[in-house]
Amino acid sequence: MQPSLEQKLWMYETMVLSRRCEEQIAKIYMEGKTPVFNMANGTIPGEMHLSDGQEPVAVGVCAHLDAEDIVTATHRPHHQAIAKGVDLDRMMAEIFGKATGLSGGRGGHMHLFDPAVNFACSGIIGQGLGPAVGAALSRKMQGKPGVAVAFIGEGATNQGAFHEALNLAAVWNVPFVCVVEDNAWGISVSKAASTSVPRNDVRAASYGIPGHYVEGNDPYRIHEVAGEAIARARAGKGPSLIEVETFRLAGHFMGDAEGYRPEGEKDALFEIDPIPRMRQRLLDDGDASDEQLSNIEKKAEERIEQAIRFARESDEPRPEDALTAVFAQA
Amino acid sequence: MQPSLEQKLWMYETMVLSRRCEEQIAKIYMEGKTPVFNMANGTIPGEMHLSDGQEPVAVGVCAHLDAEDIVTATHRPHHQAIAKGVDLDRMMAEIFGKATGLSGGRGGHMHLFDPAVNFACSGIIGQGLGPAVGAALSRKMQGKPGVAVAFIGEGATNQGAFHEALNLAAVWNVPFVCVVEDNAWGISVSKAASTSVPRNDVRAASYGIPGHYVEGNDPYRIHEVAGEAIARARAGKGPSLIEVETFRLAGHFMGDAEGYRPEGEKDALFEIDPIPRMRQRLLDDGDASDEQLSNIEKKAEERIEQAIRFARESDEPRPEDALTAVFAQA
Amino acid sequence: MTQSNNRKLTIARAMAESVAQEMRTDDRVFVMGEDIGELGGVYGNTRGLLEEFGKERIRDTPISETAFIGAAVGAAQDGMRPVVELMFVDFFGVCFDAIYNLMAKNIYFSGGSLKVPMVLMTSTGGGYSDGGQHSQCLYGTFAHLPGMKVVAPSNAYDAKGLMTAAIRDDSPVVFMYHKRLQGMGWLGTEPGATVKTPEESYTVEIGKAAIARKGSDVTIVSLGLGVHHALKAAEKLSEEGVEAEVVDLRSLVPLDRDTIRESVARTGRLIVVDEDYHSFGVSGEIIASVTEHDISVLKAAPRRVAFPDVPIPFERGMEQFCLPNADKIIAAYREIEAG
Amino acid sequence: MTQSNNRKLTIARAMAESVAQEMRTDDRVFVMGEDIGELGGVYGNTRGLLEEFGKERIRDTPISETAFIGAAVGAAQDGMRPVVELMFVDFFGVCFDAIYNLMAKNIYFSGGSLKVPMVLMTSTGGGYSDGGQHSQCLYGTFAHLPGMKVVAPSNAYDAKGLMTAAIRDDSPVVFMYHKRLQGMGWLGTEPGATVKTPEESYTVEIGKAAIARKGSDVTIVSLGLGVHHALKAAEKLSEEGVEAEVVDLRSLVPLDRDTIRESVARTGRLIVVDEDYHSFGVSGEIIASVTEHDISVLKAAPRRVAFPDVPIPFERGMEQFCLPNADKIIAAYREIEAG
Ligand SMILES: Cc1ncc(C[n+]2csc(CCOP(=O)(O)OP(=O)(O)O)c2C)c(N)n1
Ligand SMILES: Cc1ncc(C[n+]2csc(CCOP(=O)(O)OP(=O)(O)O)c2C)c(N)n1
Ligand SMILES: [Mg+2]
Ligand SMILES: [Mg+2]
Repeated sequence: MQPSLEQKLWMYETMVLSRRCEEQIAKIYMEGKTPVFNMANGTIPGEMHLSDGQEPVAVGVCAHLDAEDIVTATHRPHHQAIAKGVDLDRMMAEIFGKATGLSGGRGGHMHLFDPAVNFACSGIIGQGLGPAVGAALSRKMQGKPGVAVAFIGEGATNQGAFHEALNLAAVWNVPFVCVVEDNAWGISVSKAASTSVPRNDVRAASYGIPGHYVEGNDPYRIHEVAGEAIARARAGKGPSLIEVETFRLAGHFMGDAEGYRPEGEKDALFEIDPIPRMRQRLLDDGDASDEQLSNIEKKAEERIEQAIRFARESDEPRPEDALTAVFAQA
Repeated sequence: MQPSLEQKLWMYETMVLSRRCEEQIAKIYMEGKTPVFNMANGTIPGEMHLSDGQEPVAVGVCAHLDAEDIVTATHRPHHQAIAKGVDLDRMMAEIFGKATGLSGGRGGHMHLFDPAVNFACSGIIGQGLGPAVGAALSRKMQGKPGVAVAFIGEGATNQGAFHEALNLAAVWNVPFVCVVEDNAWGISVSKAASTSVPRNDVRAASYGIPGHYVEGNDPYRIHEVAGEAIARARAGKGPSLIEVETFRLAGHFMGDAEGYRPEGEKDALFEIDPIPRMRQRLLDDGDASDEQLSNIEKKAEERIEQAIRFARESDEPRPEDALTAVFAQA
Repeated sequence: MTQSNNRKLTIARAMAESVAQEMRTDDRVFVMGEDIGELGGVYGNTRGLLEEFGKERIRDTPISETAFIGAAVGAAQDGMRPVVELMFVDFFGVCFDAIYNLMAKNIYFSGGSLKVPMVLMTSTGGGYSDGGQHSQCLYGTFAHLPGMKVVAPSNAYDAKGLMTAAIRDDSPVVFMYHKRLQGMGWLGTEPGATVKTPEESYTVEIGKAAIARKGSDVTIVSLGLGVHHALKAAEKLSEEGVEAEVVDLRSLVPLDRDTIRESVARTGRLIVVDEDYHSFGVSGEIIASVTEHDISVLKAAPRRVAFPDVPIPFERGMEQFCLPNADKIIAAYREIEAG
Repeated sequence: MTQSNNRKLTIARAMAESVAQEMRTDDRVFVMGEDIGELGGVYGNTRGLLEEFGKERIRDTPISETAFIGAAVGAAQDGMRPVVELMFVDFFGVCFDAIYNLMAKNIYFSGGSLKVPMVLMTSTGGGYSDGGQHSQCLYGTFAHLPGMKVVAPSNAYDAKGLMTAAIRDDSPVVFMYHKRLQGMGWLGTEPGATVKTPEESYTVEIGKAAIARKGSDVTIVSLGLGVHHALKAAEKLSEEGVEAEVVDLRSLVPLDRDTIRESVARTGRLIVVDEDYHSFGVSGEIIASVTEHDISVLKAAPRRVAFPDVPIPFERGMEQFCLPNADKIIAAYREIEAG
């Protein structure tokens, strides 16, 4: 089943929004880091993991989610955060380390939390799986609606937490979906060098749950498969595992020389960038006019600019506030 | 393929040896613990996990192993230790906490190490898997013969270490076999309540390796399946996963009231105790005479008595030696 | 005072009673862990709960500590109030990421926009020959890492009140109970831990030490089982006219440095008793907390009676050689006296 | 002295050189970890090894720390000498069982019949806005648990010599290198860490502190990056005639208490500088080690400059507010002076 027209346009818009976000961050990240690149310096210091290329996964899945649904994301969280509806201004401010950021600068880009839309992420591989299962359990116990989706990378499927969480979710039959973004690399280590099976969908059989593999980084197909799994979870029929073939157009983090990639890999990937492809498809299918899409693109650009403006203009946190918010406020 | 006659007799003898060992330990364990049962007291203090009923797994697998092969065992290690050829006197002395014990009383029954036969065990669920994979890797890198077998319980298959180790062994194609003793219980939690699939052999597919399930706690069938897997590992064809249906005739540990067992379960198990069954089979198949078997049984009893004598007569360690052997001797 | 308030409880029963009372009044409270259902917890602290609350709210788990402790965090963030058990603290190594990088840090990472109201209860301590992977205290390990409160009661009254406070706390609390204080028949127990415990619900404030015994000549600081060693040592010392003050920390995080400093300021002498490993742990922290504050109050060098820096041996004599006890505390006092 | 001995190396290159030299002479030595092959290690300490030794001996691993650290223990017990990398020390929570309950204890559990000759190298430290799961030191966490040696060099000379000693050691050694000392271009580095490093192989004894600077007025004890903060503070104090002695611990386990005590006995004043969390860690242990030994040597209360007990914040100003630096050390000295 194809997404509705509305969903398609939302997906395109969200992919573009995410891409513009990453492009702007990539640019701003370099402010203060030339001529000498030092991760500690600049407007945005620290590690920076961009999601360029992986947008179809985020939008194909999140098209089925509402604010009340739960998402746990990884060290590469921007596309998922945007697709889940995280407050863009406060997210950007957090990435900049501003007082107006989602956590007032305490978290940074790997620790984006927006409870209003039940979004969380973390920097440890596989760490989000347990909490997603727990949130799903919470909904089941409370009799409240809501599905929990844990996004992970293909490299994370070899971490113990993956196995434990899927087993637990299956044993407890909670509304949980694990979505694996298979971008073929875990930093410099290829999937083939780290994973004993070519595709992780086969691992679903270890938990007696449905497993799916989606080829081609195709947003419509992702949308379809995720839709089934999420509907299944909502219907109380338990968890699913979905692996999606995707790719990253960026380095693992900014500053990555990517010497580990085979020659030509990167160029070939840019040829199949999912965003121009989806644009063309919308046109080919008569789903949207060039003008409509240009409008969407312009709006996305403006939205990101606004978020950046918000972030830039916000104050830095008071240094001594580092000592606050360790424990919950009374 | 059936075991050879010699193997059959070794298997029977070893099963009996193991059972006599457990029976004697069970008795001695209660010395000093009546009228008030206090785990801290008596000739053998601490936790005590007995293996009664699970002997077929140990002997069916270890019949294929030599001293140079590696075994890592669990908190319930006696049957495996005996089948692997661990020095029985020093093992018993360790269980008693004597200076002559395998580790001079530092380890106790969950920490039996006999490097002469490459045997180790530990008290944390799943902990032996990584070391077994590493020992297998070591042999492969050194071009030395040897297969590494990790024994675990069915409850351990839901621990992250299980997943990580099997994946790693498969990716590196090392001579490793994981043997799961499925006794249906992890303390008081049933397999059905903890494990999302009825049988763990299906989980082998997650690692692209062969998976086997052996029903009926049948030593011959275990011998056959383990033989194939071990031969495969020796031939450089990589790891396997074997789950064996077995049962424990004892409590989880001594002192366990076993209130969690359904009524009648225990009685039914004693009906199918593998040791009398194997005895009958040897007789029925004309593999041995009653006298031969009685002789074996008598010898086993004497061997255990000797080990117990050795343990009883050995000195206690000097208390201050607790401070030694933290680091390797120069 | 009603008669019920004269009733003595074991720590195990006090913990279970607190959890039951909170579960009755708050639907969000539930319990997860290995063997906490049918079995009632290996150390008895969930006994009776399954019968009253059923399998949904008293959940036996697979042996998957990373998953179920992570799940507790997720449930806590989603509005539940899980009480989750790590059967032995020694097992923390298989799931410490879920504990110290997730449970302990998510409030901070979220800038306070999340609450993580959960209790992680875990058994500690040796002395019954359970070997080096089942006998540790690891107090220092948990107390060192920021973001989690850490309590360790020495008696049933405190156990009940601290548990109730912990369940009601919006921050994660690690509740470390000592096996030798639980009152389990099969393990033997320190009688001093089984004390009068009111039936009605009450809280003991997390972060306040107690003066378990008043004294003027030396301050003995400890927690859990160590408090009872200290009290015994104090009784003996008293026979020779030396009055020891015993400080029961009750909580490591927050650490009640004021009470410790105030006591040492009065006594001028300090002994720290800790069943956890000697170096880089609780004993060093207590001594440093006193000396960095005001070195002039000390009439003699402080002493510690802690577990030496070796894995815990199985054999009884070896283990006892390593464990703190009243005699060692008295010996430490003799050293102080000798200057 | 040959010319080569005037060559300066970064710590990253010194580590890689030591490993390469040991690998050339000992077939049993090999390296495992995430991204240690083609990439040469995120922090450069295995650069060049894949090219020389190939994929068998320089093994990239899956993201399976429990399995591959456990595997290193198994291989070490079987006669190999693995050097295994935990990319960031912050990740220890996913695999600490393999580290502290297995690697650290198997020699003891075996009564010394096993050797566990392995090195666990891991990056530590913050100061570059990598957030609370990628910036910790956790020195105290590792040093608290018995059975593993723990080293943390402050410069390339020591790094090479300690690495060689670690590889040759039959006991497990945790090698904690500080990211801000590695000499990675993209991270900026403390220039003082890049020092003359002989080409030939040599060892630095594990368990011996170094006097990084002689002085008579105050002893500043630190390790890793903290040593450089201490040296800078000492330079400034020197301008006003105060001569600080700087003790570079180099090793936490064994801890060279003699050198610390001897120095404080001479200076009478103590400041401990530690990038790890304040409470229940290194700083408390150093202070306790001095005061329990002989309280009379101290002319003033000891001070510590450590990371406060909060998760590490991302934002630069907040993080710097928390981190030790030379100014804070000088401020601590002022407090000592003020009494
Ligand atoms: C437990 C743990 N181990 C290692 C790392 C370091 N690390 C960060 S990202 C990464 C690769 C992750 O690969 P994958 O899961 O495929 O996600 P991707 O980066 O491709 O999105 C690694 C190894 C970590 N953060 N946590
Ligand atoms: C990581 C860890 N979690 C929990 C335990 C406590 N524990 C000891 S044995 C056991 C049950 C193990 O079940 P199984 O693996 O089936 O082995 P069995 O006891 O049946 O032989 C548990 C939960 C442990 N030792 N280690
Ligand atoms: Mg990837
Ligand atoms: Mg079992």
